[in-house]
Amino acid sequence: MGKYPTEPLKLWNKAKELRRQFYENYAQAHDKGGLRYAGGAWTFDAVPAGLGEDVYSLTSEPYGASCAYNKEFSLRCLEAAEGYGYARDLCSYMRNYWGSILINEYAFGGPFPKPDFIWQDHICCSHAKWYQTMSELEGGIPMHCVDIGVGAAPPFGELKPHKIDYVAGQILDGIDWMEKVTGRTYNDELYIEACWNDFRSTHTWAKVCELNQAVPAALDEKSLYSLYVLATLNKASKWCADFYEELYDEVKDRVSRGVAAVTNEQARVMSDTQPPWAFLKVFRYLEEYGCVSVGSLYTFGLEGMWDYDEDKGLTPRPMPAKRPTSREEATRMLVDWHLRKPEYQHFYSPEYKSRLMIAICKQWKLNGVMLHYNRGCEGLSLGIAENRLAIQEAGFPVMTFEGNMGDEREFDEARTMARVDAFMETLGIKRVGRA
Amino acid sequence: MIEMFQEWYQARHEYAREWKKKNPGGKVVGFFCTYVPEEILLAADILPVRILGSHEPQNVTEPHIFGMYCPFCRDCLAQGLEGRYDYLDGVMIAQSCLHIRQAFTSWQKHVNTPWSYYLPMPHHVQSEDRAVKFYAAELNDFKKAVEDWTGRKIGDEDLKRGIEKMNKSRQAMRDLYELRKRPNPPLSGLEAMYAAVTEQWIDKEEHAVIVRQAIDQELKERDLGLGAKTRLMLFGSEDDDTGFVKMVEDCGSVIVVDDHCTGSRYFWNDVVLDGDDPLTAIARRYITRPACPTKDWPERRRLEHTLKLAQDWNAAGAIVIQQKFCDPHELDIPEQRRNLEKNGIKTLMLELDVTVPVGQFKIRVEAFLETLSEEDLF
Amino acid sequence: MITAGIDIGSKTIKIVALKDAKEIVGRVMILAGTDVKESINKAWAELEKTAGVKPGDLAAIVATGAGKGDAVNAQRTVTEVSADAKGANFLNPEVRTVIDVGAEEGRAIRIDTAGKVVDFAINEKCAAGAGAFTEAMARALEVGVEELGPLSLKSTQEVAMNAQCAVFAESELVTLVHAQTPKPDMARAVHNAISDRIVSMVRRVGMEEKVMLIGGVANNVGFLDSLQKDLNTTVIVPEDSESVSALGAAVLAAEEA
Amino acid sequence: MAEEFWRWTESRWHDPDIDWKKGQIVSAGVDVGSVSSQAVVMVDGRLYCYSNTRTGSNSPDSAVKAMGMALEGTDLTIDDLPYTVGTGYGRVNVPFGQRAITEIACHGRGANFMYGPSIRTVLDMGGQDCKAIHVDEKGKVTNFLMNDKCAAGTGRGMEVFADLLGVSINDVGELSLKVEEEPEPVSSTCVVFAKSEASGLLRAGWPKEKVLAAYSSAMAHRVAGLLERIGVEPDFGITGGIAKNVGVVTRLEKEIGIKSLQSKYDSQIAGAMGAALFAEALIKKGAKK
Repeated sequence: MGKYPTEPLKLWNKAKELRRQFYENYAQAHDKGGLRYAGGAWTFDAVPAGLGEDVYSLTSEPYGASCAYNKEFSLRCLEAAEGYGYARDLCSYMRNYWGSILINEYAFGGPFPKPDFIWQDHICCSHAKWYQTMSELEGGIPMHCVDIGVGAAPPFGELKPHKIDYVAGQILDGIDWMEKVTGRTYNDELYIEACWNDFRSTHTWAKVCELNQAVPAALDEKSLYSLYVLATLNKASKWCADFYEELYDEVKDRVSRGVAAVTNEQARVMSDTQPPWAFLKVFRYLEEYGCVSVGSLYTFGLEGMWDYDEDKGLTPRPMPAKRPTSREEATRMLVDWHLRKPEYQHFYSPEYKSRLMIAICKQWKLNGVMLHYNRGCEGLSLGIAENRLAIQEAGFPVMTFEGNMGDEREFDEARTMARVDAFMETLGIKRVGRA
Repeated sequence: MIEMFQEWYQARHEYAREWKKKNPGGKVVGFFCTYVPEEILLAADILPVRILGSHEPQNVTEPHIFGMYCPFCRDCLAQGLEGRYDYLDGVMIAQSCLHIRQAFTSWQKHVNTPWSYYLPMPHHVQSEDRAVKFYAAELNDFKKAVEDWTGRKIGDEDLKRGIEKMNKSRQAMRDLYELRKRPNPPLSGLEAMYAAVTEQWIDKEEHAVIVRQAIDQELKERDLGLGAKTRLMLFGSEDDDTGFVKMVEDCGSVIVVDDHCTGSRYFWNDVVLDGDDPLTAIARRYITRPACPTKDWPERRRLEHTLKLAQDWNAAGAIVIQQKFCDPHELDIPEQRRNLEKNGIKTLMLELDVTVPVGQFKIRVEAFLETLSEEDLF
Repeated sequence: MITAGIDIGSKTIKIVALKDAKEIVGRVMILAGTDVKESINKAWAELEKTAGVKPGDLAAIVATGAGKGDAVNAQRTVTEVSADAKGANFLNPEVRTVIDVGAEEGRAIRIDTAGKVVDFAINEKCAAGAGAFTEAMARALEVGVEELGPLSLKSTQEVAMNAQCAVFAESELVTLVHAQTPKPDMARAVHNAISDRIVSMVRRVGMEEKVMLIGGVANNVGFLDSLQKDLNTTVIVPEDSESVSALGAAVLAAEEA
Repeated sequence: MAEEFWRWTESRWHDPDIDWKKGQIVSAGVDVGSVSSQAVVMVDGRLYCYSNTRTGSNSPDSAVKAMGMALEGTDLTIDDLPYTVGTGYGRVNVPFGQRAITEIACHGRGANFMYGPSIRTVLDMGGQDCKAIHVDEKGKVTNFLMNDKCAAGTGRGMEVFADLLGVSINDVGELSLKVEEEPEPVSSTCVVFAKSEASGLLRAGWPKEKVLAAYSSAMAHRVAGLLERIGVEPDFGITGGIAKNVGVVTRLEKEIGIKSLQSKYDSQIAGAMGAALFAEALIKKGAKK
């Protein structure tokens, strides 16, 4: 028996089921006369929702991660992409995804289900090119992509009207475009509802993560991965928003009863960027030191909406005061809401990300930070070396380990574990063994 | 006078320091990407200077930029950390790829250049009017920032002056490149590279004057016997590696045209004023210029542009320069190569680092030229 | 009270025996055969023979090195990082930066007055920043590894080498060979290349004087010269620089006991 | 100095039935590579003599040494050679050479002679690089691809392993096939790290043949990747030292699903042979010293 009581998450199986359902719905959409579209985890998925309730998506990043999780399948995908001429150092989600098309195998069985259209957004150099290439590989699929790289949001920058206009304008163009390529008439009611679900999902996810400030932590990052993924799949869906509200209640209850994720918790760290999916055992290994990774800006901020303030630090962003009533209003609210996403700010300066990360170090009571120098994602590894310096300056020890979220060939397990040992020694943490 | 460009290339920092002596109170701004609207800097009588690397091994950037980013951005940052650009009054970037952005943000933090500006250049350039409208508004904010910094108003007349300077310089370079279409090019690819790269940090008028003189006099009847060499195109990532270009030409080729951001992509199109206010006209020029791959979507419009260059300049083959880890070009090159090969233009891909492994590259280039050569050894 | 530290590396096994955490009373270094267990026993026997110290006499044993798990008689194991730090601190308490360049791994470690690790960096999956690199280069130049250092001191001109990969750097070297480049200049280029890799790591942890270089490559005067030029400071090289990790383990053992 | 297992034995050969004085055209080629050097002399397009030697740290000497060794026991001297083509890393400093041509072209031409005009894809696995070459029916190169970044999958890698395991480089191939079942390939692509990975496997009690098998299949897999990038058109043949390594070759053939052509000639002299054949063509066109 460890220091703290622990128990499995009750909603665990439901989360798994929702995920399975999502990938199955996409694959089977056509059988029921529905539509399929492809887009990234960061895209405005509320928008295609206006085409009807039988429109299903395949979000590329979590799909790439699903491929990566299966080493044998992933290797065949990666080599197929390389064989087609694409460099080994490109986004590894993207290479898994392309490879899955090239070998025409869906990670969940059967041939790769071709989408009817592509709805994507663009902030890192690969986002739009990912689908430009995918469209080519599938022999030409209509594509619309929204550029969201308009500069930092408050408190780091000012969201001037022309910035909102630019992004909103592209979305409104996209809606007209969608009607053309699908031949369906667009339903603003469904769109407004989906926007509201998006606000609910991303607002509630932040509240769930906030609960993890408790000692002992109610959730470890490994679990957070399996939960935040639902928002990366379909944050604008009712099922996602509802699930997060259910989840909030269960985690709140765990906290009140002092239920721990890691029964021997004696040290707390956070990671950064996507983990090497084929090697989540790194987090299990931490448990031998009674060390829990309570999350990261990545798990908190990719699908969670926060406000940041020098004194108050990070707080979940409150829900908008009122529902939008028109397509235009909904669009502007959606754009304003998302451009403030914590995971977007570092694209304009590592300084902003460092401030958010240091806030986490303090509020979530961390002993140190483990940065994953992720060769698989140049978007989220952007400025990570400067983050390391800033966090150290703020007085928190930092360890880095190189790896790749989706290409296991670039992860050295033995050497990484040796690094963890050395880091734990520097933190003065003795091995307690897993209880 | 064509050797002037090489002198400028080798003495880039001395030139800027001299310029400041000659222009008391004049400001020099270093910029990181060719999407920076120099017209506005020129309107404020600022000397824009493109920040480039020195192609020397270094050990100062490891703490600041993770090794998976391109050697070019690390080489650029190294110049700042080693104090070689200590004469800069300001430094700025126009949003393009993530790699060079890190050189800029680390420079902001660790190199004490007094003034800096991050200009959000849009990516969705194919949305034309949306992007133009957005960029024009950003340019207006940028203009204000420059005014506040210099304490000097920038009027439409000033902007028009900046536009004219840039357009004249661009026209001169395009005319120089025209000469390379000749069956017997009057200048080598190396000389052309010196001219093209220096345009990015020499006073535009001064540079244009020399280019004009070269065209009208020295190059008029010049014969370097380049007619017999294999004509090559150079395209891909940023490349100002003159040692590399010399090696390629010494192997028995002549580079007649290029498509990269230290070459033709920089001066390919002009700002066209008709009707538009100056800022909108400037915005439109950068939105519609030959795009960096990171902005070339949803359509691949670069394919046609690159192919046309190769055909108009009658290149027998193309050397693809892939800056190591340069994702934008890694996302572009496979299709570019397929398209060129499909049209009968053979390609050789080389991966550039800060310094090039001469031996390993020489053998590839020579073998490539052998496959292009007509000599029958059989 | 006598304690010992044993460092089980991929190439060699070292043991250092320490009296009252003060005085080194025994030091052993043997080549590791393919049978580690056997090699370890040989090392202990060697210690008994040369220093008259039996494992039984020891108050505590701490093991480090890649094969530390094989040291059955050790009370605990520590990583090379902590061992290096302690060992360097024992030899010279003023040392704040430790550089350890072994056959396949290079490390930079910043330590405090007590020899506690403040920050560390280890070279990633590439051998260009490690000793194996010099071995490959020496073979390409047809000189012994031990000659490489002195040779490079005779260099008269700088030659840039883009060493991304140990074996590829070797063919770059071959190119230089065919370009009739003088051997001393090539040797210098090799050492500059590794030095750049190592110094990058040192800058990452932040260099603080004094600096100590340990590990197999520490005996390479050519590398030392390049390193000192790049860091632009004098670098301390202790005698028996290869057994500093074992020494550190012995010190830690004394702190335990 | 301890025995160097990686150091393969130098060799020479000449055809006693040929009298070069009676021949129309005597042509010569020297391939000064990064690790080995070969010299070939042909008489009227027939192989007259050759040598296979180690490259020293001075390439002119290596070229002279190789040709000298090839001519041993013949009454032909270097000065008698009417025209010589140099190839390989040291192609430009062959003291007695008149022309330099890349090893890519020479291996293409040599393979065409060795394996016959049906060959379309040549794989040259040299000391430090690995080339996949497409050739037409005359042996002219139409396309080629070389390994970059990392040297895994080259001859040097295998030498490092022979050294580590204390097995002669000539026997590693055979030995690697003496395993009941194929082990997991070594994961590291870097020769140096593959080496330390291998030491680990040895410590874990793996027999030498199993370790070799693990490395050979990793090597074969990498090379197969290179071949797939350019595409393998049959017929397919291998030149260079590794062609003699049955361990790598059989695994490679299995990976790409194509058998490689066999030849009575020493696969390592393909480059020098191609050079000699080019020399012959040039002589026919009137080329002189």
